[in-house]
Amino acid sequence: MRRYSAFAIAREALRYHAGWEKAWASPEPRRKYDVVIVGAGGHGLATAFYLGRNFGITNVAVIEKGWLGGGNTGRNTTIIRSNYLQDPSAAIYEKSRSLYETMSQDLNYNVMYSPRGVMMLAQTQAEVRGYLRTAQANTLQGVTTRFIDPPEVKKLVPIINLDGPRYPVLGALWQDRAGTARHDAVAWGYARACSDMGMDIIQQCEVTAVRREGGRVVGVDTSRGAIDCDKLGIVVAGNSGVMAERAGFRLPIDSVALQALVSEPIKPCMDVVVMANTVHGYMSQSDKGEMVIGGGADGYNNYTQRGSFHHIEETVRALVETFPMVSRLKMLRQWGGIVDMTGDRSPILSKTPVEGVFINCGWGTGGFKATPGSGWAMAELMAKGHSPLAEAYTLDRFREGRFIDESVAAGVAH
Amino acid sequence: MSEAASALDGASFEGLVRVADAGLRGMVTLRGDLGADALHAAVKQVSGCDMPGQRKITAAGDSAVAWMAPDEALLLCPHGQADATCAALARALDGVHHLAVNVSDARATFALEGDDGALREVLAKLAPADLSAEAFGPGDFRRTRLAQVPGAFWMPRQGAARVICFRSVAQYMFDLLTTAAAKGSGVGYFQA
Amino acid sequence: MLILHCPYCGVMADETELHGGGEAHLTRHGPGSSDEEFHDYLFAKENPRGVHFERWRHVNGCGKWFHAARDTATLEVFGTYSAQTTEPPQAIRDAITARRPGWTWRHLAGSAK
Amino acid sequence: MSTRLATGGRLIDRSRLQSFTFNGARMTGFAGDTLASALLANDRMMLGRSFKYHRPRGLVASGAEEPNALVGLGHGARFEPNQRATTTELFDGAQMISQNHWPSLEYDIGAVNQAFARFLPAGFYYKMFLFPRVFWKHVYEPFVRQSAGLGKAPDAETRDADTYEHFYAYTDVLVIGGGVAGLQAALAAGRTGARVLLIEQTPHWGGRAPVDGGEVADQPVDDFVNQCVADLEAMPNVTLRTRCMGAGVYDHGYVLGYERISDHAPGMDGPRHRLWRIRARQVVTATGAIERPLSFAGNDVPGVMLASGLRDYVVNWGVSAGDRTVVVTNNDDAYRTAIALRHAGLEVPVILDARAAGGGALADAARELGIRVENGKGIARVTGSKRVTGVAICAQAGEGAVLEEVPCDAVAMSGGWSPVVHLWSHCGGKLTWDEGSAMFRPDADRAPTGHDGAPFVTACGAANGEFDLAAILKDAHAAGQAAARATGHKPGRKAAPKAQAGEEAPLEPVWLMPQGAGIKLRMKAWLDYQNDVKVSDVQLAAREGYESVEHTKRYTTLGMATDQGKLSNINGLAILSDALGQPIPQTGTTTFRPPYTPISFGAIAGEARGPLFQPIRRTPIHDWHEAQGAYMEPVGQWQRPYCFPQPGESHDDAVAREIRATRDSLGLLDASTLGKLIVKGPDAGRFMDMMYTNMMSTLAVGKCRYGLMCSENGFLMDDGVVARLSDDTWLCHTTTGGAERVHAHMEEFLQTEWWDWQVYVVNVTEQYAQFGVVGPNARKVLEKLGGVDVSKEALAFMQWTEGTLAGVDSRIFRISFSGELSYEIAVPASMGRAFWDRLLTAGKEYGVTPYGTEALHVMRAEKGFIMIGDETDGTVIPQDLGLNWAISKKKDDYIGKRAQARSHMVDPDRWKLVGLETLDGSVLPDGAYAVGEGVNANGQRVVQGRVTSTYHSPTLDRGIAMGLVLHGPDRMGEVLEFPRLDGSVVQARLVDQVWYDKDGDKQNV
Repeated sequence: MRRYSAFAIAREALRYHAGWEKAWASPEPRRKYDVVIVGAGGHGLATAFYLGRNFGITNVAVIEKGWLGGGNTGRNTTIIRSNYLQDPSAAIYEKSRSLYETMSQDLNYNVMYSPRGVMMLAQTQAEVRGYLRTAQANTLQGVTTRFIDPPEVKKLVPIINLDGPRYPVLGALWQDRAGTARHDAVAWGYARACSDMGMDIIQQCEVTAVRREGGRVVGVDTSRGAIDCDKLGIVVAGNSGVMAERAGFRLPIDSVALQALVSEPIKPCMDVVVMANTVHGYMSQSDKGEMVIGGGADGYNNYTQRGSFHHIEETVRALVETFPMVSRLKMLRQWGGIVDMTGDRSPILSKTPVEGVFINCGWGTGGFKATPGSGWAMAELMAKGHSPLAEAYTLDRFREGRFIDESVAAGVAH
Repeated sequence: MSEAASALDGASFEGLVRVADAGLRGMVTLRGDLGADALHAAVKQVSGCDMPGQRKITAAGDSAVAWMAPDEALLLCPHGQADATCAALARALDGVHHLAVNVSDARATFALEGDDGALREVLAKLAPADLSAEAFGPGDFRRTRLAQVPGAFWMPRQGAARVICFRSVAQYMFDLLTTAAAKGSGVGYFQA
Repeated sequence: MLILHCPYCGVMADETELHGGGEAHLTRHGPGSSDEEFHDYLFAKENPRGVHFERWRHVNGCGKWFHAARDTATLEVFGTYSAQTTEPPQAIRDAITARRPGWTWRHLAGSAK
Repeated sequence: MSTRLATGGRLIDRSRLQSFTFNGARMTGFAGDTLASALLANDRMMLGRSFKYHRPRGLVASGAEEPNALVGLGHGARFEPNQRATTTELFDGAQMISQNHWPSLEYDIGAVNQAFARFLPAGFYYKMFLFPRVFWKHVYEPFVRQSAGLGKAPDAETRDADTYEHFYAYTDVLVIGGGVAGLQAALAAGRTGARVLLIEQTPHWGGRAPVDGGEVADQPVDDFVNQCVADLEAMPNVTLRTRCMGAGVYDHGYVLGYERISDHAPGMDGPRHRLWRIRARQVVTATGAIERPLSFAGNDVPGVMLASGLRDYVVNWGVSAGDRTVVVTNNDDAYRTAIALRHAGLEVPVILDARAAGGGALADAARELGIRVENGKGIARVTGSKRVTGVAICAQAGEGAVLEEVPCDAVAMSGGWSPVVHLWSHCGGKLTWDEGSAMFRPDADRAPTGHDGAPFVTACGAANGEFDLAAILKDAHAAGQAAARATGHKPGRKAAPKAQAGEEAPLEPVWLMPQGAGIKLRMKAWLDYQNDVKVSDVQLAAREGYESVEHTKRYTTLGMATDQGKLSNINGLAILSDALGQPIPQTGTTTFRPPYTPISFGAIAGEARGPLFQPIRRTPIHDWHEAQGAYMEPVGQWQRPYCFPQPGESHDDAVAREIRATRDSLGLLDASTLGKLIVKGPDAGRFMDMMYTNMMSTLAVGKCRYGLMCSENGFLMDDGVVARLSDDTWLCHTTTGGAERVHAHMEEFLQTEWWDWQVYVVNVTEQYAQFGVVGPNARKVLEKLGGVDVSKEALAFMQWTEGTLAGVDSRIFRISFSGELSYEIAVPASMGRAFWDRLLTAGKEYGVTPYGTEALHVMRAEKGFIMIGDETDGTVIPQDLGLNWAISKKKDDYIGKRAQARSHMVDPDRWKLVGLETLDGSVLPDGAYAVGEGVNANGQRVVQGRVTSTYHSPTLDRGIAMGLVLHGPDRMGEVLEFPRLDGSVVQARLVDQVWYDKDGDKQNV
């Protein structure tokens, strides 16, 4: 793999960029792989990458129905944070966040990780107590957060309205090493690195069946022929239930549309990410200058990647109230993605009833920020059969009533 | 009880239409099978009104009965008569499974008066309902949402509407209605 | 932005008058049920890309729960009906069959009647 | 130079001068101008700078597709960045500034990027800025951000001076677009009697047709348009709306209309924008088409414009973009521009027609006017930087060898037309590639479908790929009739009006000019003007494996600018297809997403701002609280007093005073927010037993019982006092804000599970004002008010009674959440304030003290009572809180019982509730955790408990707390360590959580 650098660009510029090679290969599928990963989104590609990087398993195919990174990886609001309350959540999201810190160098692909800081506003007394609790928990979990007062909030976010007539800002939970990254680049960077390790990324190839013998997986049928494998990882957010059905088991998941939108670009006016959970809105400003805004999830099962407009409305009015100047900005584009919602809104990283089949799903609204951590844990789970980071996220926790519920911290939406 | 006060104590506003606190009104929620003869008879006896059909309101004198659901009606009467109405219903429905309760003070009522088209517009700014004359008119009753709160409305006649909502959000509703009726904000959609 | 016919008050209700309540026709399992049964009651929901039976409440309206048969991939609504049923009425199943021959849902199959 | 012509301009009123400023310079225009036409008339061609290279950018188009002419408009509380000059009407006093440059439009530091353009190809930032690591955040990113971003942000403290509103409209047929197609479709539909709403984004009817000319029904198209409008206005079932854009089409016939009511007259009464939420049974999109640019070197130099745009400026606004305009085209339509220019007395030195065979009748007409026409020729490059100075002509078939240089100051280009398919596509409508016209057009067989599964959108006219006037009208007529028919209306036999059809020679696709252009030319051939994406960038993306159209878009940013690729997308994907060696339809398009053009956040928020942002729920005492200067706290949508600080008092002081006054004498609490539900019926008893963990069916009439309610998952969701009113009637109190949730919970089970049970539930929360009369003197006050016997004998603890207290119908509950002698009194809400005043008057002699929620919380904590939301957080079951006494052992079932039998719920290692007593008397920090030994497998500190409530108790004058602790109740007396956020540690002993009056003597007096 030709390394990327400023010098490489300069060299190529002299010959009008005629010499750049493909970022990843597009090979024909082989008959057999040690591991097949279904889904070339961020999580699937990260799983493959860490299988190779951490465990030397490189006879891997990543099979994608559409285009790599074309699902939720390319549809989210790019926020990365790890200020979660529950231990299992904080562990995997913090692992993830720390991997983002060095991802550009690890992948030799600039994913533009921008640790600009994430702030979660406390706008009721209950929320203040909830975030103080989170701050306490984070300290013990090795996650650096702190609770800041309104003047500090205003200093960090000059455009905020601290004294809304409805919900004054009483403080905020602040994680200064949280931030954003360029979502597409994460998928592209992993894909390039996987391809470089000799893995096959097979796009436009749909897995139509999971072949089993004696309760164990032996391969998959695809739109481009049968492929054998010893282990199968299903990492297909938004389509998890359908794939699980093909593998012969069920998931405690509902698929719903989650929406986001951006404004037209303006000059920098907000350097940090702000989440306002009481009023249901969050916003950051991209490097292009767009205000990137997350909306709510629909309350019904939906596979259309189009959500209902009233969620956009609810989000926008929350933001106009919180940041009054956005009233005179304009919505440029809105879109939706399909997310997996589990019974406790936490993910599933688990073995399945089919031996050799592993499932990674249910990230709900928190998938992008988890990408490297999820891949890291999934790779370990698939390679070794267990992973401390994945330990709590088993399928059987719902049967036991052992939930990992993040919503308990004062109405936190992921 | 002369000290009894409605939530907004007679507030009013003139804009595209006149919006006013309609004061205290007696209201009784009646739960029961509205299809049953016993309820028809009891309602008629107590209010003088026929049991309204689906999404309808009937009136007689200063009483009215609104259809809320297949098993719920709202009886309207003078404020001081609500308890007596409850008691009368209890007598009339002795032995029939039902629930009648005074909810007069749980709600606020607003009166909208003025140009019929403008009045429909004010409501159509807030409620996801078809407010055209073909779809809604005197005798109809609609429970729906007005902006962010549940509410209901009906038209006693052309050019007049009543809106009810929960008492705690009376101020919010008044502000909504007066904002929707602000001068200069006419839409002109319902003018024929 | 869905619009669903409320079978109780007879209006085509805007989605903002409604509250979605997840899968319909669940069988409640209480004390005495197995872990498996109880788990399935609360969590093993159908989540098809296609025909789905679901519950809705006309919360900003008559307040009644009703059921809807809807396609989650096209959002087509095959019909709405009373919540006081343990399985979809024949008329609804026929309506689905007319539009989606060969549909299946749990033990129900459109063609195998 | 560009200038106002002496005559012409069908949309302007030359008698009404409008003055405005651009970057501080005073200028004038006419009523009817757009900002763009007025600027052009004042010789302002260059209006901004591009995103990446900061290249000079001038007007390209005359409508919604304009990518370059974005200005900052207005000032102060009405300043708005990124206003598209082509779609905003000029008004007197308009203030405009140009964007994305420093220090000025003419001299821009960022333009240095142009010099490095070769080093900044598509995706360059993915390949660099990698080392050193911290440089991205601190050096590179701030630079990238500052140089990007277009318009300046409104001032941080800006409060929008305008208002906005929403409007719901139901209609049978919605026609979007008021050109001839839309008008004809609306007529055809309207004549059937169907309800029709026709919306048009500009202030004018007729669209392009009056500019392009032609005859309909033997009259000039202008007259036809006027006749249509008059006919439509006469129909009572038709509503016409200009300045209202179809912004988005959503599922089930929901359409957003974006009406700009006063953008052309800022400050007038009423809302600035109105967002229409239209429920249409059928939608007809008559949204026209957009002309495509041609890709040749220097096609971004100010002065290079779309042929149609240039023509619009001349015909509509009497403005010429230049004295000498070279026309370059691959189709006949651009000849209309040449002819219009010539008619306006302007020079057209040459028409370069890339087609070897040239044009048809329009070409002949141009030649007859003496215009030189060159077939098979194109532009090798444009000369000039901030303004076109000339073009170099080459053969289209070659590699760009210059045949001739022609001086000019404007270039009119046309690469063919693309139907505006956005609204068709928003909700799932599919497209088909029309090879002949080289365009994607709606595939009528794959239309968006509605709630009934039937198609609900029809495209017509140019939006459907029809460009001939006669064909447009026929298509629109059919579309209008079909839409009306689909809504149950019967069309008559009237046919579409006849129009004169002109033969046009076929277009030839030209995706690159000349077709063999070398890399140096391709690096100067722009696709996306705003985002600086060139032909070479798309080719690079393809070469690097970004093969999907979505990859290429994201890698190059093609089509991601504020115009969302209206001009660039088709050209870009043609280049991509060519690079991949595949046909265009195989490459496909990116997804069309709403809105069609950007809409204001203000309009989306509508009226919901300030006091109307969200409903505020007020108790009957709310005004009194505010008048007392209460510090209010939102609890759900309710506002409750947190405390009543007196002058000079801190909140903590006030809380302490309120507690002492209550414990010593008499406190008053406005408890009206508590939920109240009546449950009645023959099966109410067994229903209550299912809803609550307690046995409620055995509660005696006249008595009260504290009850717990769980979710089916076993978690504690609500609590409150239940009173049995009569044999078949119970009154359930819920937490503040819990009434709706609990009511819904009950209705859900009654309607969907036990629908054969005879039970009715009614929410009577707001029927009553409810007050806590609390403290040793509580009984004395009630006795003073008189009317009801509230003695210990007549009304024992946990009983209720009713009567006329102080002349007011009252229900009196003898319950206590503070540990004091206490009554809760419910009176009709209309009498709430009057009764409250009576309590204040009667209580004066006892120093009656209203208290707020914080005093309430502290007093309940002193008594060891749990609080939903503090001790519970959605993961806590009653058993965790030592509330087994409130869980009936006799019942087979209640909601949550089965769940509580699951392995994790009966795990002996669940954390249990205890009191926590700091050794030093300090207050434990909110949310603090008790640490255990070592770390877990993920390196996290092991914890063994946490604080759930913690307060300073004024009664005990020390910190008191409750918490959930591993094996807590078995470890009484043990001391645990709770780290503070600052790293220090607080030690606390496990103790019983009842701190005050353990035996309950005070509440039982």
